Amino acid sequence: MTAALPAIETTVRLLGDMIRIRVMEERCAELYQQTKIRGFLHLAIGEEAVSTGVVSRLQPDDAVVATYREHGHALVKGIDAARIMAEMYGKVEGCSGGRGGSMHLFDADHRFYGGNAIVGGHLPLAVGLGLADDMLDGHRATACFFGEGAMAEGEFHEAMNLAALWDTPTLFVCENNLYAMGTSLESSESETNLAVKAAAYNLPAWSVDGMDVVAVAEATDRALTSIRGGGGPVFLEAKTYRFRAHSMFDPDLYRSKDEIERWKERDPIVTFTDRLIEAGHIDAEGIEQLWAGARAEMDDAVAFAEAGTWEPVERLTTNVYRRTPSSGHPAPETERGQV
Amino acid sequence: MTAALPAIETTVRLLGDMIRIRVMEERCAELYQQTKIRGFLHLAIGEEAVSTGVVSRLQPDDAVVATYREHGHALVKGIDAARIMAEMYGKVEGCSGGRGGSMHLFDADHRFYGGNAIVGGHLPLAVGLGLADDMLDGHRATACFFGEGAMAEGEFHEAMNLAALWDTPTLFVCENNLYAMGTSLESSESETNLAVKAAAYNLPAWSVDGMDVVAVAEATDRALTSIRGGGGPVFLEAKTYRFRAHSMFDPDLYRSKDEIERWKERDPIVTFTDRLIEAGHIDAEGIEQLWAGARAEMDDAVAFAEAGTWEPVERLTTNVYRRTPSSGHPAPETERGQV
Amino acid sequence: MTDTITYRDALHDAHREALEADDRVLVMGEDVADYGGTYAVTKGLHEEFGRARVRNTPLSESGFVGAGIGAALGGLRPIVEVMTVNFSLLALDQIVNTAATYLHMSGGQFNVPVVIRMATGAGRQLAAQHSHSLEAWYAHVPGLRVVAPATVTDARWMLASALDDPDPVIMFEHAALYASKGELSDGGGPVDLDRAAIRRPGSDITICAWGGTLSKALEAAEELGSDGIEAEVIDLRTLRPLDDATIVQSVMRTNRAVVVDEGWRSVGLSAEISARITEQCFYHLDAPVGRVCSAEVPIPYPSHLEQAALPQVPAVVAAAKAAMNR
Amino acid sequence: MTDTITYRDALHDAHREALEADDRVLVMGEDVADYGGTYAVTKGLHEEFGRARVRNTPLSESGFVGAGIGAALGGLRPIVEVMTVNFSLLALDQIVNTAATYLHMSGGQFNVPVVIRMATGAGRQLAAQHSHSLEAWYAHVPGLRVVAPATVTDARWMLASALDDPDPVIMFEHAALYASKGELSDGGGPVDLDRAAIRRPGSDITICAWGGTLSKALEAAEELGSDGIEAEVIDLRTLRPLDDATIVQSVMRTNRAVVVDEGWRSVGLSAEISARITEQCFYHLDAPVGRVCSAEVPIPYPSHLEQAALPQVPAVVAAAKAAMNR
Ligand SMILES: Cc1ncc(C[n+]2csc(CCOP(=O)(O)OP(=O)(O)O)c2C)c(N)n1
Ligand SMILES: Cc1ncc(C[n+]2csc(CCOP(=O)(O)OP(=O)(O)O)c2C)c(N)n1
Ligand SMILES: [Mg+2]
Ligand SMILES: [Mg+2]
Repeated sequence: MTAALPAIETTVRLLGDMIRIRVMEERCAELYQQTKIRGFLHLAIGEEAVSTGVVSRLQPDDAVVATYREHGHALVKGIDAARIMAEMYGKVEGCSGGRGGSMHLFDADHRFYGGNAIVGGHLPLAVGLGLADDMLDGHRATACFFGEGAMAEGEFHEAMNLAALWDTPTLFVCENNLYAMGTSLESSESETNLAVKAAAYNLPAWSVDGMDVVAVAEATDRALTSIRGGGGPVFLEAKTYRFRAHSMFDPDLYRSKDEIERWKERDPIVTFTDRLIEAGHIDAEGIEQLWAGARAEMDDAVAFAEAGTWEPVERLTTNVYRRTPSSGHPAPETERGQV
Repeated sequence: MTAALPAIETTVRLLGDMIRIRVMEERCAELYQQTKIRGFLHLAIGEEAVSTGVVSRLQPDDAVVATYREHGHALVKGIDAARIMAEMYGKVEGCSGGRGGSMHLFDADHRFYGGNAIVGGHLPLAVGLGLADDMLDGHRATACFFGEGAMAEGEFHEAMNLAALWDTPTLFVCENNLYAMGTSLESSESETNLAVKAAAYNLPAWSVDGMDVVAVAEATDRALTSIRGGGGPVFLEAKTYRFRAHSMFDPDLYRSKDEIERWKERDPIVTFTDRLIEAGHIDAEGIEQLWAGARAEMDDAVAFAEAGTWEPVERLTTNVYRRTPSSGHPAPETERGQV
Repeated sequence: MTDTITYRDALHDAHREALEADDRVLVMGEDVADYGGTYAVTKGLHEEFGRARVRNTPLSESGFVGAGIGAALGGLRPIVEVMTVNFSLLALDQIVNTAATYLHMSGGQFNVPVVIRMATGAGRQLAAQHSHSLEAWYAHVPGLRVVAPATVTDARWMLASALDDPDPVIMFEHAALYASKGELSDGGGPVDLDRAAIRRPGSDITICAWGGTLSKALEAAEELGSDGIEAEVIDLRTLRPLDDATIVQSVMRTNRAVVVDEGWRSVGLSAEISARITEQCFYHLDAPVGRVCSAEVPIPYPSHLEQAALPQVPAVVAAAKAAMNR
Repeated sequence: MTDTITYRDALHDAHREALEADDRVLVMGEDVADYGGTYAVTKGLHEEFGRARVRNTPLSESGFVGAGIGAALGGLRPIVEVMTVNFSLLALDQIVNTAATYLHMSGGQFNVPVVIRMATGAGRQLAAQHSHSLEAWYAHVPGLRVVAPATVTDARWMLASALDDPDPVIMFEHAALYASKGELSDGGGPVDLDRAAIRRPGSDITICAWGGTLSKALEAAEELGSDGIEAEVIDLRTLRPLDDATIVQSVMRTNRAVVVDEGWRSVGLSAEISARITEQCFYHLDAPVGRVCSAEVPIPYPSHLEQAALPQVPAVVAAAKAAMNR
């Protein structure tokens, strides 16, 4: 059932990354209460094994395309926690220059293509990135994350078909947390076996326990081997659960406390911690160090974000076009709604 | 292999309807050359067994939603050939008042909901009609036709999922003629077994020989029984072929003459004629009467269309809204682009 | 007698009333049921009317909007909630190519009595993909009727009129309004969907606004008033067809106009209103029609930039004063 | 020296040249390969450049437009052909929510050098679902550059400039133009995508047109000329950002303007041009800016009704004369 443990360096790293995500996201929730972070904030607390398990197996020049619930993916891909935090504050030092916020983390250096907030809208992008890699390079892969709710969207269907037809090097990762906002899997998909659904695009598709970071990592390795071997796209369903509400606006009326508690027993960090201790990969002190390290990292990140600067209002209309038109009259200032 | 023949009345009726469609469409092609019919004209010559086989099994108050290649469906559903022909001319007497043309045949009395020219765009409509029937009535069904090319569209995916989730009384009929304009099935679908693809929506899905009108009719009966019994939507693939180009604009460069000839040997009218003669359901004279009857019907239809009237230009902006706004100034005549 | 109520509750009551009044009415959309409605408009209604009539849909905007259109064709009176205008981009094919064309293409046989509601607008730091104001696009399309309740009274009563309408009605609700409170006039009842409303009479300048910008226009008018400029504020209410008559009659009296539009400036509703006023009041205008719109930029996340991108009261005041030559 | 060529062949040559010049260029869309291109623009190119670079896509507009955007992000220079603007409704989410926002949302990190071409317009009796002119919608969106070649020379040279552009470029080709012939000026080369062009100088009135309406504007100008009215005809070429400078300079000289727009009148490009002219030339205008647009109706199938719905030369002449008080 459970996959055998990989080497200590790997397991500790996986645990450490999950802890970093957890600490960061819990910090985010506090900062939201303090109104330091605004807009939509979607936490993936409970789902850390998926982002960690997949992203940790990617090469630096592999790409990631993710949803609005992407803090963990960004962090594991290598974006500085400080720059992520500054982005959530909306500061210039943020990884998207402050323009994106929580839902739109971007980083060119780490080939992190968002942070996309239209459900399903980023899947075609991932196919295109794969097409480019295929035609220009030939060995890079793209991991594309989405929720199970996204699978009902037409853009999922179109993207899967294109990827399979064109054999793009795309790893489609469905983070099946059983709910799309308040809509349960049963009321969103006529076929609730998502790997079966995906297999109808004629590509390898399988499911994995998304609460088990090693299982996710191994499934990812297997998928990436197939992808890099020219086998075309792979679909991976990771069965997971979000412990918190959908976003900070969600009153969480649609599921029982019981259900949540039952899933919390499978907390990917707690269970993996136990397992590593049992296997002798780490001891209590080592665990405490991971948490303390993560806390320190996030303290620094928050301090960095706090110290960050606000974009001057005069720069409002930058980055609408890379090339500035040589003509065309911008609207007079007074009519542009300046405060 | 081949389905046993039903009773003589039925077989002769089926053959007769296919012949009527064939004669009508060949007449349309001539009229197009004579510039009597304009715009897009999509002929289904070769595919008559599908429209005939399915539509002939519907009840009068069942609905049909079809594509731009829908002349046959309209005819078998009971719309007067004369009103169809007048519509292709663009005359007021046409079944859509002349506003729609070949791609947009409509008829409220026969519950014929188009004639839709956005590939895949009419599938959600069919689901909605089914929902209404379910909630208001409880026994009517909707047959929705589309090509295999439409199955790559997101709207196909969304509609199938909705229908299956909601158990709508919808018969989805894929007219698989192997090409979407010039794009072959292999380059449009990663899974070319379309029933397999459709079954992934967790509904009954099967294929039928679309060149055999009896097979199509029987498959339809089976599907309708399931649908009317509350079994929810059914997907039916009818394997067929169009003998002519996609539309009158298509130079038909993408397939071989050979391939076309091979399919023509399976002409649904020729083969069914032979079979009925062999089975003693009809004799040569009877056959000739069917053709002559169809020719006479279409002669009358053309005469009706020719004698039809043109909508006065003053009525240009009618039927944009059913309710005419009580205020709001229409644009002055001179600026409205009147000739 | 008047009563204070939120815009959200007014809409909620309108929905309940509609569901009670007519069995053919159903509400469908993402998370209209268990979640309680994204903006809590439909909260609890599935318990009262059942899941068939308050129907959750999967994430499939084209599919369920199209299904709503089909259901309308089939005899129901669906209210389709598209969470926000941002996601309605995925449903535009259904709305424009189907709902808006069906009556015409079918020679008058098939009308589409569907109501499609959606939240619109920015102001809550939701960034570029969640902050569109695309009323202009919808108002461009013949066959659609486009309305925008800006007051709680309109939120309470417009829905019934929209459901009564035999044609597809698109209803825009500015997301910032849901929590707003207002007085519900007692004499409520069917709303004339063809008429703009003068929300504040004035003689010096006409300010046109709707939905989310109405309160800004009114605030600007108050400020102008204290400077001795009496602004007339028109709430367009119906964005298609536009009620030219009300606008033109006002401008004929004031000789000046400003439009406040949260949409982007170029090729937006403000342009149409400006053009219509100019066409019909050319010799009466003392100044070009002013336009206060959103900056032409995808809406940025940080509050100070977002607010800078949106039309604000000082800009309305400034535009009005410019038109007054003050 | 000049050469006569069809608009279609000019585009074809531009595509071949682009494919030859840069390995990163690929053409993708429905039936761009075996079928020969819906309008035969890409005919034969798959034989020359292979099916990877001249790539047929399934019917999935959102999917392949999005894939084109992704490919641009990944380092290619895709030319995505969306058969017609009518089907582009299915791809709007990708174009507006992704292509137009990416540079901004990413703080300037990710630009999207994609070119998205589509046929637009009516006139061939294709009825309500196949006859849209939605340039106005695209021109409303910051982050997009929108161009419309109206002449064979622009058809020949605009593509290279569009490919050179680091931002998403939407290119509208009026379907009626493909078969049109014109002279290709020898000195062709990169087109300045920011500039309108004066196609006929004149001093009495300015007529603005683009794409499919340019020839109508020119014809009307000839007719006006024979009545002693010298019309200046401006081909906008770029619909976003608009080249105000050229338009305004012209109107400052002529004091009158008419816009010819095949889009629906309400909330269309004609409104924006009218508003901009009025804003910038208010005290110089002798008449309100005239608008000759399509009737506000889904385009009907029969030729006489379709032609009645579209802007025609006599209406342009009449509008110009009205502006001249004649
Ligand atoms: C096209 C679109 N429709 C609706 C929304 C609103 N929305 C945001 S997240 C979400 C739920 C998505 O669920 P799922 O795909 O399962 O991902 P999860 O949030 O569970 O990670 C919805 C409905 C959206 N952002 N985009
Ligand atoms: C959304 C959309 N994209 C493209 C087109 C252009 N088009 C019309 S028919 C067609 C081929 C459709 O093929 P298929 O679904 O197999 O039906 P068939 O024509 O073979 O009956 C295409 C590409 C369209 N009408 N709508
Ligand atoms: Mg989910
Ligand atoms: Mg086909």
